[in-house]
Amino acid sequence: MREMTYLEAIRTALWEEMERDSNVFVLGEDIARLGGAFGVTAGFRDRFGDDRVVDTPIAETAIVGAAVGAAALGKRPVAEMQFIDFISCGFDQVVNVAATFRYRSGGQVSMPIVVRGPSGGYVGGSLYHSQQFEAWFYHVPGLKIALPATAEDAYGLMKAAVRDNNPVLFYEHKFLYRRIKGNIPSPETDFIVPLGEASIPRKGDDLTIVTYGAMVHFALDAAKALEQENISVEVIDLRTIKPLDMKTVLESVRKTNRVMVLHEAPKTGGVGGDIAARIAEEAFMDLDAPIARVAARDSFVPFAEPLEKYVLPSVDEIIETARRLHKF
Amino acid sequence: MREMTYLEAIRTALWEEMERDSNVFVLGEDIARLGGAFGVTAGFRDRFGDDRVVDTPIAETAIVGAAVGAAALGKRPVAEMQFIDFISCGFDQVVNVAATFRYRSGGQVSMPIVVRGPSGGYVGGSLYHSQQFEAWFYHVPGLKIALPATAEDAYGLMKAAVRDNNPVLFYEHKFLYRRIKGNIPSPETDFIVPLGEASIPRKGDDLTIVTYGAMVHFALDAAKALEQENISVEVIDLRTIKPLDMKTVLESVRKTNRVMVLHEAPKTGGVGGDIAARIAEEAFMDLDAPIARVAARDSFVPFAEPLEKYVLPSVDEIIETARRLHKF
Amino acid sequence: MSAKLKNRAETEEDQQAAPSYRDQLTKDDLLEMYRRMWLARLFDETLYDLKKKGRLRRGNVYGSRGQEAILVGTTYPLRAHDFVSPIHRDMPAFHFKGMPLEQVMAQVWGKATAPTRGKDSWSHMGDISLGLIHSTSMLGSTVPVACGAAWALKLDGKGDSVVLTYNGEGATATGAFHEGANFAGVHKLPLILVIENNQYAYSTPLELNVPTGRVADRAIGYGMPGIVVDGNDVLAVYDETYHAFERARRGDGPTLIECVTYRVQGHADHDETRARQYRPVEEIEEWEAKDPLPRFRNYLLGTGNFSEAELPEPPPEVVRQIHDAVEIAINSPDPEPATAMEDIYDESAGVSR
Amino acid sequence: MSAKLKNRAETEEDQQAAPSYRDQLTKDDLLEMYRRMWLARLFDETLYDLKKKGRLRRGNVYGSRGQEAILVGTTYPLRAHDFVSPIHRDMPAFHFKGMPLEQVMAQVWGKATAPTRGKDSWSHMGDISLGLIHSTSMLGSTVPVACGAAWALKLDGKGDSVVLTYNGEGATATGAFHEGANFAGVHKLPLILVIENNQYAYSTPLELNVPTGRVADRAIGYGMPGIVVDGNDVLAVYDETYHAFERARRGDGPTLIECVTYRVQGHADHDETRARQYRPVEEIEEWEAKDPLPRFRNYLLGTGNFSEAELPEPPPEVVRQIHDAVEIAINSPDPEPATAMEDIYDESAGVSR
Ligand SMILES: Cc1ncc(C[n+]2csc(CCOP(=O)(O)OP(=O)(O)O)c2C)c(N)n1
Ligand SMILES: Cc1ncc(C[n+]2csc(CCOP(=O)(O)OP(=O)(O)O)c2C)c(N)n1
Ligand SMILES: [Mg+2]
Ligand SMILES: [Mg+2]
Repeated sequence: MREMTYLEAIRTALWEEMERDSNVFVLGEDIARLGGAFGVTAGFRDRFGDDRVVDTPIAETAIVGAAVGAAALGKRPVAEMQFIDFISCGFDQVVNVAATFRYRSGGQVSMPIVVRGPSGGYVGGSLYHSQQFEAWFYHVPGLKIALPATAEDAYGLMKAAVRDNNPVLFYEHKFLYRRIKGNIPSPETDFIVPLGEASIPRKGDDLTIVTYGAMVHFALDAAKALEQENISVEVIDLRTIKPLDMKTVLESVRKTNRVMVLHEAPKTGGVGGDIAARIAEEAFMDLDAPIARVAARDSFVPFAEPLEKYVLPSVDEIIETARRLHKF
Repeated sequence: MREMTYLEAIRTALWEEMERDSNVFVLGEDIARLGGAFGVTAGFRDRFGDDRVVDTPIAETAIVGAAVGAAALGKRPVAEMQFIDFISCGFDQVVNVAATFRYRSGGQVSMPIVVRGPSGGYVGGSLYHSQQFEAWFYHVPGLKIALPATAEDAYGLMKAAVRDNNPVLFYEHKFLYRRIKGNIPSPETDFIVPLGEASIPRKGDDLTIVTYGAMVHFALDAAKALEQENISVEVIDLRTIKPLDMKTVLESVRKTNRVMVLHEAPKTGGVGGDIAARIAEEAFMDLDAPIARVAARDSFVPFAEPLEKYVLPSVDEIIETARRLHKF
Repeated sequence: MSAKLKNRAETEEDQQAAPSYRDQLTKDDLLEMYRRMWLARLFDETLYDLKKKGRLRRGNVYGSRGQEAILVGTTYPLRAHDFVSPIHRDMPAFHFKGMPLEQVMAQVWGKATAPTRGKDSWSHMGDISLGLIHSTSMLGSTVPVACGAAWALKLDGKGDSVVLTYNGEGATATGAFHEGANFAGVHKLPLILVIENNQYAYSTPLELNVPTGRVADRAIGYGMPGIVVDGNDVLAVYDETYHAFERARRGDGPTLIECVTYRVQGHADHDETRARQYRPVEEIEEWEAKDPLPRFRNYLLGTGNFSEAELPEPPPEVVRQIHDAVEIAINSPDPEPATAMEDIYDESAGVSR
Repeated sequence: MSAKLKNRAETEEDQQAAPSYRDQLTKDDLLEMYRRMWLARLFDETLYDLKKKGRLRRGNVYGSRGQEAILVGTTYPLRAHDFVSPIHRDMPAFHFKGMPLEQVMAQVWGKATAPTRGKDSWSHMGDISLGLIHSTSMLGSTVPVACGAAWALKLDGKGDSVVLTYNGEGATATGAFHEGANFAGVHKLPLILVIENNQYAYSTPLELNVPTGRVADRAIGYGMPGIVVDGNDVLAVYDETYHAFERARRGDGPTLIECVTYRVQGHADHDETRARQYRPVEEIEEWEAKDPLPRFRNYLLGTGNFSEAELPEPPPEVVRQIHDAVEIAINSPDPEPATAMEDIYDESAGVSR
């Protein structure tokens, strides 16, 4: 076991995968000479050299596209978006080139790429350094999406993502990078966290909160507070939203009969609507209350602190919604 | 009244808006010399000249961006995507530049642009000429989205879109372009269809189908067939999904107590999940059956006819789902 | 720092020093090239004809008539371990890079036997085992992908392999083209950017996509040689492509080759009428007179090494070849409906743990 | 068809014919430019200092130290009816184009009095009434927007107005930059593309974004003059900008001006330590010696028209101006939380029916 931050866990997972498999390489802006804006690839260039640690021009379309082309020829590239927000500049390559490649190739070609980068708010990053528009990609067949909440999961999911034969979007949460730590299994255990398996960081009986990413911590904080009020909350951390572990969600809902879906992205058109609709379809008779959604308000993430706080979900909002659900 | 096709209705609306307001201009690939791939702007260049009917390079980012810049200085540009699929190449300008502009300007700047183009399947267009990924934009604050189902609405919504002070994505359905006709009011009536008001093309009592775009016709066909079985179906044509006319939807659901949400886009992450979640939130106690969603399978739109048919929603599927809902 | 680059063709010394690779072509080579030019021509004519007769079911035909010298001249230097990414106007190139003609045809008819198994249409196909990299509809988007392929070759130490992409002159206006070309220039990748400058992008004349009217001017900013070649002269195209291959193999990086030609037909089969309205008919006629097929034939006859009989118009075996491929394609099975849901994901385990 | 374009600075006749606009600057002009150079310098120093002291609350400081000659030289020729789109390293340019300094500062502190009312940070602001066009974070994305602004001016017959954008050399690798620059070239728009080539994009050296090491080489493909100018010489920058303005006003279309300079600090305030690791410290020192402020001062003294006393370092009124603006900003109200939901849509009726 090794104690590391969320960021170190990602760095270590990538490092170990590059050690293990010479087909794995990383590319992106400032990832070699600088080691990445946040230092995720610090030291990589010295160890793995310029061919496997590639500083690219400022060109997200070329970065994702180059990852695709290399993957088509058998490589396993990991592309960094300096901030995940900039994926909008490489959008076509993600949704129309990477996601569809295997399909268009009649099954001949695998597309083992990872597109990773810091996402999310709560750090004053403003409109273009706070985004979590994972819902765009949730809608696109052919993609997988991981959003780890803990250092262990960040490590294990990254390893699974690198080894997966499909394009994986890997949303790291910059608020968590240095704020949380975890105990990472030693490399010999070859620990991974499979894509598509939710975890249940807290068991409970009265209501279920289904969430992912940084919101897992908010949910746990809320659950702790609600314990005082004798409301027993089960928290499900989806870990990946695509594939989506509906089995774990439905089992929990069948037990608690009350559910809240929680995410950091704006509510309208967010992944929460789809998950809520699925729960309603598959467990309609098990629901004792309408499914609640807690999410960001339908706005952008603004700069000034009072504004950012107003837009993004808060622990208080989760607690209030849980109370309302519980009373229903 | 003037009888015209869906396509002619769009063309006429644009023409009349350009006659009415010299701030309106159109830009896009092949729209001037050719009059557009489908002829939506045929004849415009001769009437309005090269400054207001602009043939651009193949550059969707520049097309949307130029529309944004012109709108910031008081113009009302209408940008064509030759196929709406190519909006993925101008994605950043739509979601990060156009949608946010007013917000970032502290309310100083309006962003009256329309981004329009042919969308949708059922014509053998394959992966890149059949898309309807409106859900991407549904999730982004600041945008509006219109998807007319009839010639009248295409005309009236286009006029409203051009006159609206916000960025409007205008999804024309290429399957409808020349297949349907309507009676268009004369220009003197100054007829428009306001953005955000659903219509009810068919009244019914037993269940509600909430839909938009080409699927409205599928829903109406299904409703007709279901009439034989004494199932009375109400069809709601949302016309715009952003703004979303929940009032009309909820009124209907409170009457029929059974609802199906139907769209052409893939089910997972589609707009239907969000609408279903909202209905469940706001009319939970009125529902006698789980909300059903009918949508494309979670795949791309394939080329070969048997494949395309398999993926896209069909009237049969709507009928079967309605029967199931009715029996529940 | 910045070596001022000139267009190679304009550099006199260079032109003198450059070996003329065409002189090394054997008679068999030349006959094969002649045959291929006809294959491309007949491919085009056959599909246009069948489309008109309603036998194509779905999809448009993007013709390459008049551009055959580019398709043949750029693919002839290719070896099995090189990679190519054809786009909409390059359908015959799939065959020239090794894809059986009946497979190309099966793709046109959306058959289960096509490389995409009916999933996608027209040129959005490939076969990595043959060195054919799949493109999408989105113009310019193959260039970044080609960069990645070149990078993979580099990682594998396959310094002898080269990646070649096609783009129309119009596609060079896209951001994707720029990002890819610039990436290739920065990293000196073994990439050849063949630009088929056929004067029009759909209805849009050259100057509305390429401000200077010369695509090769873009190469300067990418730090690569920008060659302009007569795109209707198959041996000139061959020569320049060969030079670019040699350059790439030497590790000297990418080359942009602007092949100047003309799209004598409409943008696609549905555009025949309008294509004679949005541009001067005289212009079309002028270029029809420059047809690369008779031109090549006359050249070959002029060398004195070929008899008229050796250069039939068209070569009957090519007619048969096309005919057979169409027959096979038409008689091949359609894909099963449920296969529409296959190959969205690779369900295999990925790499072992 | 294709007029071969040379870099203007390299065309001898042109150089001789070109009037030297700097000679027309009055003593007051020169003093004002000197004052502005100091304003930019002190803006930078003040915010760096306050950030270090923890008084900035949130956001990074992207410094313009060493690049003041570009900011002053490019904005000085501007009139009220011209438009400018500054990006991250150009904060003082907002003020030079008319935005009150306390408003610029209010933006830094995310105050209700800022042009974005606290919605967005740093340079993502503007004021259309002052001719300042808002940018986003996404590098290169202002260029297409600037094209649209230029088009609006054209539609309104405002042929005398010009649009100027800034980009780092790194941003010229983006697809957005290319699509916009090409659009401007195709339509001969009155656009000036100022490229601040400060040798680095964050940690990435020039050659990894610009293959030839010369951004001006890109201009050739866009059919516009590509000028290279010493970016640390305010009067040279002024002159070239003025030429570009004249060209745009004459209807001769866009110009790319590559201002060669150096980012003497880190990419942002948080990058000071690493910025001395990913590049040679000698290189930094070499460029610090080329500081545009003493250089301009020495030039002015050398003309014999200025006394030492007329050129204080820094001018005290500028110190006061910055100080006051900071005070005003810090003491301005924060936005009300609920205003976070305002101005997502324009709720007004739009144009009348
Ligand atoms: C990004 C993108 N935008 C628009 C289109 C629609 N489109 C298809 S072909 C074409 C013209 C292409 O012209 P060019 O690149 O010169 O190639 P050509 O057809 O002349 O061979 C256009 C605009 C597209 N496929 N991709
Ligand atoms: C599209 C995009 N990709 C990445 C970034 C992250 N980023 C911010 S500044 C910067 C470096 C910019 O370099 P340059 O354009 O040379 O300007 P400079 O900072 O040197 O003035 C990068 C990569 C961004 N803002 N936008
Ligand atoms: Mg062309
Ligand atoms: Mg720079």
